[in-house]
Amino acid sequence: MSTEPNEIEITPEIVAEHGLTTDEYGRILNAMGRTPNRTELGIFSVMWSEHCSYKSSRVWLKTLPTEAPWVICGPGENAGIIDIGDGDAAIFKMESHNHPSFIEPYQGAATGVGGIMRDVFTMGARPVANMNALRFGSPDHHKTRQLVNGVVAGIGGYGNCMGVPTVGGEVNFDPAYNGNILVNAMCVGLAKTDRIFYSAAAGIGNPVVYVGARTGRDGIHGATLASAEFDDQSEEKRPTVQVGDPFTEKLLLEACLELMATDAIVAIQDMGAAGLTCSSVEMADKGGVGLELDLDKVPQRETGMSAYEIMLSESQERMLMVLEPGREDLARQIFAKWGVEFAIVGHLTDTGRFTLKQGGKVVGDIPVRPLVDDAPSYERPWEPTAPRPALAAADAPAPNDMGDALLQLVGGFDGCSRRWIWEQYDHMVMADTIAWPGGDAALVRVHGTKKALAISTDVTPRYCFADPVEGGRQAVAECWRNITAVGATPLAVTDCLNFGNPERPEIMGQLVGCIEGMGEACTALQFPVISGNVSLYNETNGVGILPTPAIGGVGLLKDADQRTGMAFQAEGESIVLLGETRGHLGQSLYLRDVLGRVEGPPPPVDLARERRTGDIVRGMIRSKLATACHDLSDGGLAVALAEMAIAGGIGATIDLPGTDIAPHAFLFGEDQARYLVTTTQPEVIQSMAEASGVPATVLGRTGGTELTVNKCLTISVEVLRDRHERTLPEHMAGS
Amino acid sequence: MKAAVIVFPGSNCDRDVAVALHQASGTAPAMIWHGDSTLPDLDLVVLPGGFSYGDYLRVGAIAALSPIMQAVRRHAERGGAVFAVCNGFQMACEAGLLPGALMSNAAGKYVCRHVAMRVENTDSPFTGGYDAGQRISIPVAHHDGNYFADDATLDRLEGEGLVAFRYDNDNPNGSCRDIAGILSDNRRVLGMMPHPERAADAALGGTDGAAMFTSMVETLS
Amino acid sequence: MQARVFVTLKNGVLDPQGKAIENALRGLGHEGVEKVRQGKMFEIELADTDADSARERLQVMCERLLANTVIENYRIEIGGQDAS
Amino acid sequence: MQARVFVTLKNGVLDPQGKAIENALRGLGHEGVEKVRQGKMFEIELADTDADSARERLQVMCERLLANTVIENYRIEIGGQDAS
Ligand SMILES: Nc1ncnc2c1ncn2[C@@H]1O[C@H](COP(=O)(O)OP(=O)(O)O)[C@@H](O)[C@H]1O
Ligand SMILES: [Mg+2]
Repeated sequence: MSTEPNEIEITPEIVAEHGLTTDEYGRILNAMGRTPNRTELGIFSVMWSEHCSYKSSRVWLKTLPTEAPWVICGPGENAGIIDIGDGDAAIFKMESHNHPSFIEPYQGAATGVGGIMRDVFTMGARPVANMNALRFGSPDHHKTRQLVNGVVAGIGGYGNCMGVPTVGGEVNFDPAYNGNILVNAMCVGLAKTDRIFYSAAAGIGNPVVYVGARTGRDGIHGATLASAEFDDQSEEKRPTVQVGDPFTEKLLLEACLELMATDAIVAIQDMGAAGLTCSSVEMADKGGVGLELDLDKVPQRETGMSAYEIMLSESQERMLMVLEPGREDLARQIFAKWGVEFAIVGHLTDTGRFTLKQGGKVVGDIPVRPLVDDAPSYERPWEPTAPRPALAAADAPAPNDMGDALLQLVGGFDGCSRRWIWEQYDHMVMADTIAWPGGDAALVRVHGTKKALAISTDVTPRYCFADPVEGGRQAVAECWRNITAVGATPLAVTDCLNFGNPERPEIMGQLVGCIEGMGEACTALQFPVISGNVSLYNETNGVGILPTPAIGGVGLLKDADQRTGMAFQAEGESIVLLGETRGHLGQSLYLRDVLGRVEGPPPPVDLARERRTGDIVRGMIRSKLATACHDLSDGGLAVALAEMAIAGGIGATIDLPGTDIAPHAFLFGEDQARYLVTTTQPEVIQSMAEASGVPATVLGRTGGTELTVNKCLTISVEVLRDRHERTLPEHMAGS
Repeated sequence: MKAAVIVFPGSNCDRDVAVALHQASGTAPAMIWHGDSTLPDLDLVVLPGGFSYGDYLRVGAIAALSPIMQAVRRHAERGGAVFAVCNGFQMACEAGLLPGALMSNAAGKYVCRHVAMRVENTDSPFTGGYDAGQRISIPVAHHDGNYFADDATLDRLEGEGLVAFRYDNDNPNGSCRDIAGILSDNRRVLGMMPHPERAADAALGGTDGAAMFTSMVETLS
Repeated sequence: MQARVFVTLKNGVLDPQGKAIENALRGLGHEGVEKVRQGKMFEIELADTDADSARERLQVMCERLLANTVIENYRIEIGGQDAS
Repeated sequence: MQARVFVTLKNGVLDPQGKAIENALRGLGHEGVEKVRQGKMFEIELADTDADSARERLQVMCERLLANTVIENYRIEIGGQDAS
């Protein structure tokens, strides 16, 4: 590659190899006013890739609500920022690393975690929590075990070494992901509101500084790979995958935070996808300035790298900064102390151009504005997803045995304990994790204060597939509910929108539908979207994944002592069901795992009801009326009861209320906006709920060593736990 | 108590252990950079957990060569106390402060969870706050906590009462004879895989590690 | 039959371990250390008695498990003899 | 000068990684795999031109850093030739 000259004839084949259409190439000619050279073409191709330009999704993303009084910075920067009081800010974002993780699960997942942490600390935050949302193919697909092993080890390998706890996440298994797994990583950091750093370059003549790992020939065209569909040959093509170096990133983090405590930085931006190109162009564009780079000064790992390779390399663990003039030495000393590479590689200009020099010659010269502003944006044709016919009650018969059905759900691959995964993550380092994985939302204290952040990631892809709009609503609502269930106030979300090929109208329809539903829910719940990421073309041989808009939510608990968990706390407490039960079985886990059918519409989400119910539950938790709380989701009431019993090591006996809902539908239906709480004051809970128009039903009491639903089932908590815990370890051990 | 925590590139439990010491003693320990080659006069040196030098090559191996480790060795030779947790334990073995080596976990995986342990020796500045045989629960978080030494060494450790903690039917890593922590001959150096600093605050899920910090404060001041 | 498999990172792939070792050796005063790359070695005992079939089987093991050929190369040595 | 250092676990020291690979290979259907031990290999480029002095220096590197002789053995190979 490096032997190829920069001045070449740009043939239609070369244009196509760069993933650009003829029309897009026309725009490039127009922007340049001449034929680009190879480096310039490469720069356009990555800047205009789906991954960097959001060309298929931009028009729709704009419809999402992004504001609330507590939002300091919404989408557009490296990560979103919210105000959490007392001069503290929470900074967070989620990102995908799907394709690399399929090709090299360990390194792909590891570098995904490294990348998202850089997005957060580039803004001045110390990362305090990581989350991971994973989707794998069918458990018995021949690749799944190795992928699960590699991805989990990679996420742990990077986060553990960085000393940032991985506090939660979610996992699904579905054949739709056989050829295209999803690895979405989220990072949450903390900063002071008056020490936040942005990426807009300023100050003509100011030095542009490169810090971190040296540039190698890693992952050239990673951004375009992330924007292309897989086929059987993709593995043959074997693009170079990056190897993560968490040790270097840890040093880079500490060095950056130390420099950020001074007044030396004007602007800073991490080098993620499309590395040096994307970071410099974005800094220049946001600041409305020109930028000149001397590529000879860029620290290089290998000899003979061409301008093209240097500009398109995706080597990890690197940052670009603009410094205040005269502060270079101070900065250099800090990076030297941490043993991190530091080089002045250019300066800001008033030309409005992005100029590259190598060996004393200009090897690239592009006007910045058109490179960004003329990026294509498509309103791709889309088709709404046809609604599913309702599932008649008779179509979802009762199981042969209610107890067996419950065991099947708590031991199924989507319902079983994820302990095998999260015990491979250091979820306690930094000594502020006060609610671990395994509960509804994780809780991480704001160091040295009584405050805690609540964090959850959620989406139910099978709902989104059956009805994207309802699925989009549900993903946001479930995330909001999980944060509420620990007592926290949900504040904002980040998202990671994973879909198939947007050039197919039915896939585009899924994207449009999910965004519509998400937007409605975010508005109704005052839960704005402040950052996110889109990953398209998740297809293999024309088969798309389930639409998977993962939602990562953050909430605040002002006094961590007011938190609650889902474990039953004591014997003899009343168990109260809050919210309305209708016994909706369409798209339920019961229908799929017990009856082996995927049918019907997903449960409808009533956002007003969701909000009303959540607000009242939060009040009950904070006033200590509720001693334990758990939201109802996959598997409905029965699974929620079982999880609370397993977590607490205490049984329960309940009666189903007299309704015309069939017992199995009452137990396994997945109606939304519901919670279970335990309490010693059921009357107070009931009257509070009734006053707000929220149905509250006392179901029974905690106690004993068995879970009994009168007339339906009795199972010992030990047996439930065993089934719940055994599935993943046994499967992964290969038995 | 004059205490210092050594910070290596890649340490990541340095703050956690400093917080626990601060809580127990009322004073914040000094944080000393690995590149220094001398130590002030100290009652206690802490080698914290983390991934010093990325744990590349072998856990703790490169850190054991840091300039500061010479000074730590001299401090230990003078009878100074050294508290070596997790990565610190790995370094202490690599540096020869403690016998044996830490190999990768038998299951080949990183493991982070609470483990049940037994206090085997209460006659040290670290363990005096426990009763002999007391069962405690403290988290581990490591990929290489599988303690190995030859039989002669193990027999000697056991014979001389230098095994400080043992996993209690709950060995998370395959370590020889369920060893979770050991003492040096003079019992002034403790190396252990579990993290007591993560078990010294009720909000973190338990306080079984707190007695170690109060014990250090009482005996070493 | 005794075989050895060597797995090394491809040229150009970042080797953080090798780099760290290189730095540590220089820190110990070994000035002349120009480059270190770390690889893995597997010593494998096979029931096979035929070298050719063993080599074939090892190749499959390398492709499927021992190496990820996206970033790694492998070399098979049978009974002290280099192969493939 | 090019040298290679092989570091293997001593006999009698349990090798969990080797064991795991052994099981995984059997899981993939490779019945004839009797035993797997995993070791490390370092490819080192030295400024030295004299093989003897290089070997001496490598020995020091092994003792001080590359191997932990409590659990590991090492073997040095210079320019393709076995040594020590
Ligand atoms: N990949 C993962 N990493 C860490 N924790 C996980 C992961 N997947 C699931 N968990 C944890 O397991 C618990 C159950 O997950 P899930 O069933 O998705 O919860 P919910 O239904 O409340 O959203 C949660 O605490 C979650 O954080
Ligand atoms: Mg939940």
